Amino acid sequence: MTDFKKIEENLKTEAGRLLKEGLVTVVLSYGKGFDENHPMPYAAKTIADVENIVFNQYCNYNMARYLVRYPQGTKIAIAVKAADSRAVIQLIQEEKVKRENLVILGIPVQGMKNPKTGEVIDSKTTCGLYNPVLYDILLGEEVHGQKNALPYEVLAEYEAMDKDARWEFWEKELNKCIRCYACRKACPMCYCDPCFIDQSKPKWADKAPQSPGNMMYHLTRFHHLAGRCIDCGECSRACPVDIPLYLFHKKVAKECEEMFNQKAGMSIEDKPVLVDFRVEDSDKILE
Amino acid sequence: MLKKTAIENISQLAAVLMEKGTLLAPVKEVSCHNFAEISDPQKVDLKFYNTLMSPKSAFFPHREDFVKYKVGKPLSEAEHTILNLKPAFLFGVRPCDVKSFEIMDIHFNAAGIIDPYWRARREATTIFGYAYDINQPVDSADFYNTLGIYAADPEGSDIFMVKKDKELLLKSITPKGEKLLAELSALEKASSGDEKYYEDYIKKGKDYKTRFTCVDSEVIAKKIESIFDNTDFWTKMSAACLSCGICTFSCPNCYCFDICDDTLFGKGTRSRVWDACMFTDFTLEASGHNPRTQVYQRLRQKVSHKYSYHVRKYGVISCVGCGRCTRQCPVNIDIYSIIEAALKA
Amino acid sequence: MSRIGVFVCHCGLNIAKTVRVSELAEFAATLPDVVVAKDYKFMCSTPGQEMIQHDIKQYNLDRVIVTACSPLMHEKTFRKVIENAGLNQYLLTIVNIREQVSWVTTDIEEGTAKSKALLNGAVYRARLLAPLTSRVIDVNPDVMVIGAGIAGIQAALELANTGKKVYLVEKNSTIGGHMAQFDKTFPTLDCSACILTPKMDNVLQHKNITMLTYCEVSGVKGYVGNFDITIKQKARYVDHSKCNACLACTEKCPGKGVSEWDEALVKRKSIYIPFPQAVPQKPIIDRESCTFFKKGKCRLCEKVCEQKAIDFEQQDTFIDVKVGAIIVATGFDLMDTKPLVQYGYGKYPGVYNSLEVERLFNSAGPTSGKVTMRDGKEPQSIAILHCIGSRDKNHHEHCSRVCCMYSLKFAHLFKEKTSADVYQLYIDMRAAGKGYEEFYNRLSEENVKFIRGKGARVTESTEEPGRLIVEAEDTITSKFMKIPVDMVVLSPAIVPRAESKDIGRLLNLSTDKQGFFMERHPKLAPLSTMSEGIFIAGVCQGPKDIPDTVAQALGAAAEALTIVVNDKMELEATTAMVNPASCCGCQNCVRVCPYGAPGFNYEKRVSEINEALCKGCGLCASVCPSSAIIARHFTNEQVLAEMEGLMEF
Amino acid sequence: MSQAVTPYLEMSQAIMDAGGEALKKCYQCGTCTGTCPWTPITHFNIRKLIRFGQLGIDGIEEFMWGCSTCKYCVDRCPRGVEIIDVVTAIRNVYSGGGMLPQTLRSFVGSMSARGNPWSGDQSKRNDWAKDKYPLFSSDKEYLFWTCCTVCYDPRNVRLAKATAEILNQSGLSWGLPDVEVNCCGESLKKVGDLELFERLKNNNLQYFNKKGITKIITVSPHCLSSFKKDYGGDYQVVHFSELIASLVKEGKLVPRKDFGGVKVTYHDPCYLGRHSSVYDAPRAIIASIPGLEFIEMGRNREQSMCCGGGGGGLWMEKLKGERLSDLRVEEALATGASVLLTSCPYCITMFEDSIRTLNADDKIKLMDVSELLLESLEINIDEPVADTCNV
Amino acid sequence: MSFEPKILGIACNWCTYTGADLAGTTRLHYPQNVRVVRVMCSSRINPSFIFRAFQLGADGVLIGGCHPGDCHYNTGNLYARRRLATTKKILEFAGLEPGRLRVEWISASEGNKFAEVVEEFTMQIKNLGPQSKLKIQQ
Repeated sequence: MTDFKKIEENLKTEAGRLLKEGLVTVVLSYGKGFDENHPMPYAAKTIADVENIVFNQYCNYNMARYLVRYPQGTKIAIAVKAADSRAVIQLIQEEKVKRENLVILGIPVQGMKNPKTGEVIDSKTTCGLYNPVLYDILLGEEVHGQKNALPYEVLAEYEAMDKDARWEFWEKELNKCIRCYACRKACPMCYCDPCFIDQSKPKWADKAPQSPGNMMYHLTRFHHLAGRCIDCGECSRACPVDIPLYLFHKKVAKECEEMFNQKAGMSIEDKPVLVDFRVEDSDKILE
Repeated sequence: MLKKTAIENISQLAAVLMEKGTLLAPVKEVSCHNFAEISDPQKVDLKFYNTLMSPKSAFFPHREDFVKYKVGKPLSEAEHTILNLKPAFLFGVRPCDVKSFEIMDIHFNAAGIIDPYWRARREATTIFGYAYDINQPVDSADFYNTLGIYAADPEGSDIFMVKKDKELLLKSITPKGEKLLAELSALEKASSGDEKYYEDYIKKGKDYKTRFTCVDSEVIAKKIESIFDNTDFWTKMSAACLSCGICTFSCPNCYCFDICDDTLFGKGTRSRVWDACMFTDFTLEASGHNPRTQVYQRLRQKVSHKYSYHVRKYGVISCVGCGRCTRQCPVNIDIYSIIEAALKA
Repeated sequence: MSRIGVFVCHCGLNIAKTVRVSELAEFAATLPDVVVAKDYKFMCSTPGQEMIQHDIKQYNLDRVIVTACSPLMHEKTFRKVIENAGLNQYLLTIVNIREQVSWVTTDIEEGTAKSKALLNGAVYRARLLAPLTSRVIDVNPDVMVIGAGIAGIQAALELANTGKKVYLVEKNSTIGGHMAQFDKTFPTLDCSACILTPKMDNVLQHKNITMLTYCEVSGVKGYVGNFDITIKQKARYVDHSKCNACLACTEKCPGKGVSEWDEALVKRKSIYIPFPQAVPQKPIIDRESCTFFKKGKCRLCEKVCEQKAIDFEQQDTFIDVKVGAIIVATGFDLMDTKPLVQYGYGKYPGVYNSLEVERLFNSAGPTSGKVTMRDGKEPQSIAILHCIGSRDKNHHEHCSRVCCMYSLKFAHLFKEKTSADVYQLYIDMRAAGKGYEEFYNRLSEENVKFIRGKGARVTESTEEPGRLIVEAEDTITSKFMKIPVDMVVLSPAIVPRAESKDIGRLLNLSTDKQGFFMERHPKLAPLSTMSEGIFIAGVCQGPKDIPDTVAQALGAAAEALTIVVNDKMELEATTAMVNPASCCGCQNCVRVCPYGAPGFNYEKRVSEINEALCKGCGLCASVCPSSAIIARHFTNEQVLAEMEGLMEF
Repeated sequence: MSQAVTPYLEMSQAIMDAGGEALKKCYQCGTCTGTCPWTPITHFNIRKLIRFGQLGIDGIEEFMWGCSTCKYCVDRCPRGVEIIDVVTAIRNVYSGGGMLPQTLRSFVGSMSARGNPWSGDQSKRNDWAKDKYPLFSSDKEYLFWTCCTVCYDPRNVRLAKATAEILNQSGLSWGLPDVEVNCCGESLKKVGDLELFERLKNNNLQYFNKKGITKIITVSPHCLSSFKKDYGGDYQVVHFSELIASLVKEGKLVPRKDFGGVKVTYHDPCYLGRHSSVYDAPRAIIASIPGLEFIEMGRNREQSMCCGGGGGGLWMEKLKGERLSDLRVEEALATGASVLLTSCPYCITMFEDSIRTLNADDKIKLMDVSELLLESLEINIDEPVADTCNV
Repeated sequence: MSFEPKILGIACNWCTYTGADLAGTTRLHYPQNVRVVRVMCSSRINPSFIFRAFQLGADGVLIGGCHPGDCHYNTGNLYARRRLATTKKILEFAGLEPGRLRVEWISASEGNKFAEVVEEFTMQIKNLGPQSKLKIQQ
């Protein structure tokens, strides 16, 4: 099992060193919240800030979300768990950040928990990897020999549903949406500002939380994240009304992997699948 | 007047209220409670700490239609929406939330700026306040004590309810409540023991402590005003903020809205829809200029509005310490901590 | 609020037979913003056109909807009509109720109902249309041709003859390209030099051609009609304006370099012209082998030069030119066969590649046209191995197309010049050109041995040193053969010039898997590229023989001419643009555009579209997640509105 | 009798279904036949095998056993045909119904009954070790996978001991597999018994999973290739020589004994070389040993010749004059080397045979690279070793 | 009254729209349920157009583009193929009948194919019945 205290220490040591040596100007990691069960995303900018860094099983935040907030060229150190590292890779692919401006602090971890339910969420809402895909410094022992959590296993139940039942399920879930947009705001890949749904020309949908607008917002967002979602589960965790958005994102990710033979955020050499094509793509994917 | 009913018979009370009008009460959703219009009395569920969304939507719905019109047709043909309301019962509102209605009245129901929709709803509604269960632990996010509100404050309710073991005691507070309570024959008469229990409960409510820091509204208003330009402070406070709209949407005191026109197949509707000062496009001007593009500016606006500008303009803090924004925040931003930090800044 | 006029055409009975046109006009009149709706027998007739123009004025219309035949038929006609009445042509909407309604149904109810829906969609869309203006740009009349092989020479001459000024850029010190290395050309066996050198001379003499040899394109800016090119003139160390080509320098030069022209079979001087017929006939100094550059003294050439043309201080210089169109004809290289160790190229002196053999046959070549090998002997038996590195997953998948034929040519020349036995080891014999099959037939009669099987390995005989053994299976008899020969000729894969990658990058040309330049359309636009105003010709587009190369060169010249023949050029009006306030900087548009129209402004962190490059397909608008791209005339609002109108009834 | 044949496309389809999909890509250029080491000495014609397979022509069974899966043709094939897969599939489709050659029957039988090709008692798999070396447990880093051939074949047992002893010296943390494992099944797969192969594979994988194996060292290049390409488990696998070469480079193992100028040559096993692209590691070990004069044979590295032991060849009888190992030993002799080195137990077996039948025992000695290294490390494997490979 | 579906067609200008015209020129008769929007290239189709079409009450959406390799803009339809395939998977997982969205490559010379596809697709949508899931209830 992951030694959270050890990682926290390493995180502090490395953050302190990087800031002290002037290698980075900000360290994106996790900090104290109003109590222990409520840590916060944290941006340490001075050596004094390092003291506030924490790491525990509730540090679900995908810090890659904050990368685009800093001006281009800012030297940033970022703490990443497995899925988070994929987000960083995806952002590098999309040229939102440059590899050379990042010091990636990898956190291999097992046993992250949902703070609301206390449930372990390694595979259910996140991508099922334990070790970061890309890092410069590893802050703990890589997790090996553990049964790989299968990220798409949770889908079976929904795939097996009759389409009408599935529609009913999603209609009910998506109609809960209050359009607070926490999902897109928590998502490291949703960096559009403005989001299409905020546009008035064209106005894609109503602003009120009603079925048509909710559907347009979510279905389009699923498409915008197709082949880009790195399955960190942050959208679902952020959702105040507990819409299982992760299920839909997982499904789309799975389909994209099957159709285009590429998994999001695994290599900085890749190109996002929906702004790419292969002549030999099969027409079968349209059936 | 004090009456009572067994909590397990609450659906009977609900059924009676439904006969009299519209009943809004907490119902259980997948992982939370929310106020909803009741169609099945069995659904009323009082086993909640507090609702996810505040009860403000009872008077200020997320979307309020004003005008219906046809594209290409003269304005004179447009129809204004007129509310024809039945009596309504807002059942099971926590004291801090009850307090919020009073603050919201400033904006919608005060002389000079009366919103007919708010007023109509407010007048048609009888409020059943409901004391927090003082035998259960307080949620760590709550801080209504800081705003001078207590767990069992009957003030503002028409009828105030406290829980006594497996029973619910209902006490009329206003004449409107008194009249209604008298009509509710399904309820039992309370005993003198119940009376005492009720009185004690209200008293003990004062000792049921949430987080507390001494906030004088004038002091805090001034303080926040003075640190307006302390960008470092606000940047630090907002470093984690995602600028989503959860805090404002769930807040009982946020009242910002947008006016929207939606058309489909030539039929248009003009409506008022909740907006949130945390959204980037909240302050987007028609010219394309946006005075608040940064997260820190928006978070500063939210806090300043509640704790400073509102005090300056209306003499009262626009916050009741219900803890919703903190509880719901996906990154655990805590307005209480910000106020504490601001006082020290 | 707009003012829309709707004009419903009967098209005689073509439409009126299955659509109740008057009912349609009445229906139109009820739709929002429609101020006049009429039907008429033939809207495209002069009275019909005049009616529209009249009504535009009378009703002060600002949108016109013509409900008639397909827009592909009369959109241009009606655009002109409304333009002449003072309306912007893009404020016209055509509703296609003939090809897509009246002609495809027999039921007047259905036809009328569908027409109403289509018309309703048009009204919704028309209300949101915006006037558009095409931008007109000046066109530079000159053309640049990159590469002066047969393709480049032919294209340059053709353009120059029409009076256009041409810059012909060549990286070598002479023009002529590979064709100048050949002796004979298949299948007619006419002398390569005899047909090429006159053309080379024409280039030199032509007043409209500026020949830029020993030059490379180093920078390209601009777009169709207005390219700004920077050309690097590499230092020759000989001032060509002074040199009178007496070649006394070459005679005296002690330096020895490898002759690129003779495929390294022999040495040449360090100050040299590549071959006697080179154009220009002026030498250059090869810095690598020059004694002065290597050791710091010598300068013999300088001493003997009466013209004082030698200039050891010469530096690379840069020339800027402006042209309206570009033809790329950068040709090919042979693949390097050394890594294919099984064939022993570079290891056994008896193994040659095809260009080396071309030089052996050439009377101006290292052996003066005699077939003698590196050891000076005449081969008694020769094996020609086809498909070396071509049609091969491990190297190049494409067929190099000319190897079968030049291998046959070699066999013929070997037979003519030696008494050797000649074996052809082939997989498939491809002789599909004019006169090619006949040539193949002729070679069979010349007693060349054809072995159907790919050469597997070349080894040295253990018994007879210097003798080579070719191992292969004759797949017809299933026999494994060991063929003792003196000489092995490899026919290696033809690949794009190594430098073509850089050219491609400079000009924004895409390449196929093998690195050959991609044409805009494989059938219908084989010489155009995705970059407007840039054309390709010859082997840089794919392996081909001389006739095809020349044909392409002529085609590319004609294509270039269609641009530079006009002094003005109208750009597409229905282009896309970026609303910078909405751009999220994801660069999706930059990634997908086949024309390179969107570019990323790194300073502002937003995309910008160069409208001169945009073709208006709208792909960028659909991949833009924040709806920041406006595809003019097909904007999101316009399409959504039309859809809404179509679905209302 | 009519010479006409009819294409039998169902058979062709069956081959493709059995994994020989690549068959259809072949354009019959003959590069494979021209490259195949067997072509000059036998009637085996790999191109024809593919051709017969493409059309499902009868008679294919007659020459399907000729291939030793040396992969030379695959590397050269211009169409990228995975020829070994085709051969395997053809064998799989046709070897049912008594088509299996007699010599291979006992091989397959032993695999099926005892889980190893040498009819060895499964419980005695680790007997050679005499409890001197630990079994794998979760605290160990590496599983040291001993090939069945080094466990049971008396000549190759020496290899097991040499490698184990070197590992002991290396300071690595390693252990042997339990006796419940079975043969990796590589040769069995190539012989075409895909069903039995799956069984063996799953049994081994189960063991790996149960033990939480993450790193494996193999003695035999055949096991290496099988674990890498056919198993697809979540572990790293290296050949003994790769690991040892890096330890030698890091100075953790220092060869001491000087051989005083003895001439050696090295034969690249197909499964280490072409199949796994390991060419430099064994040469690096050889280069580290003092006092050796290393001579390359003409055909080396990517172009090395096959010993004939792969693809089930080890268990098949070949006539004199049709043995690749004889040719290879002659090639080694021609270099003037007195030691022929290799790094595969199959090659060892094949060459020992050839050296004996060519009566070359006095001219050349056959050694595994590990044996020579062990000698140079000046370590004695105490007991005398049986010098026979008869089982 | 039998169910007459409303089908939204989106056709690229160069191939499918021209092919549809050809169907008319050759007087091929087919059902009148498809109403076509003309765009320049199938790649112009934003997935949200399709979601919107269903919200507007389309019972089916038929998209036509050039055959892969024949795109007037060279590669537009290859991008479209990926994007539309993904759109379809999304609709399917949401619970909409996948048969309601169809993408066909129809060249300018395939008037008969256009007619056949419309005929077939209209039948298919009739069998599926009215689309009420995404349709906005007024």
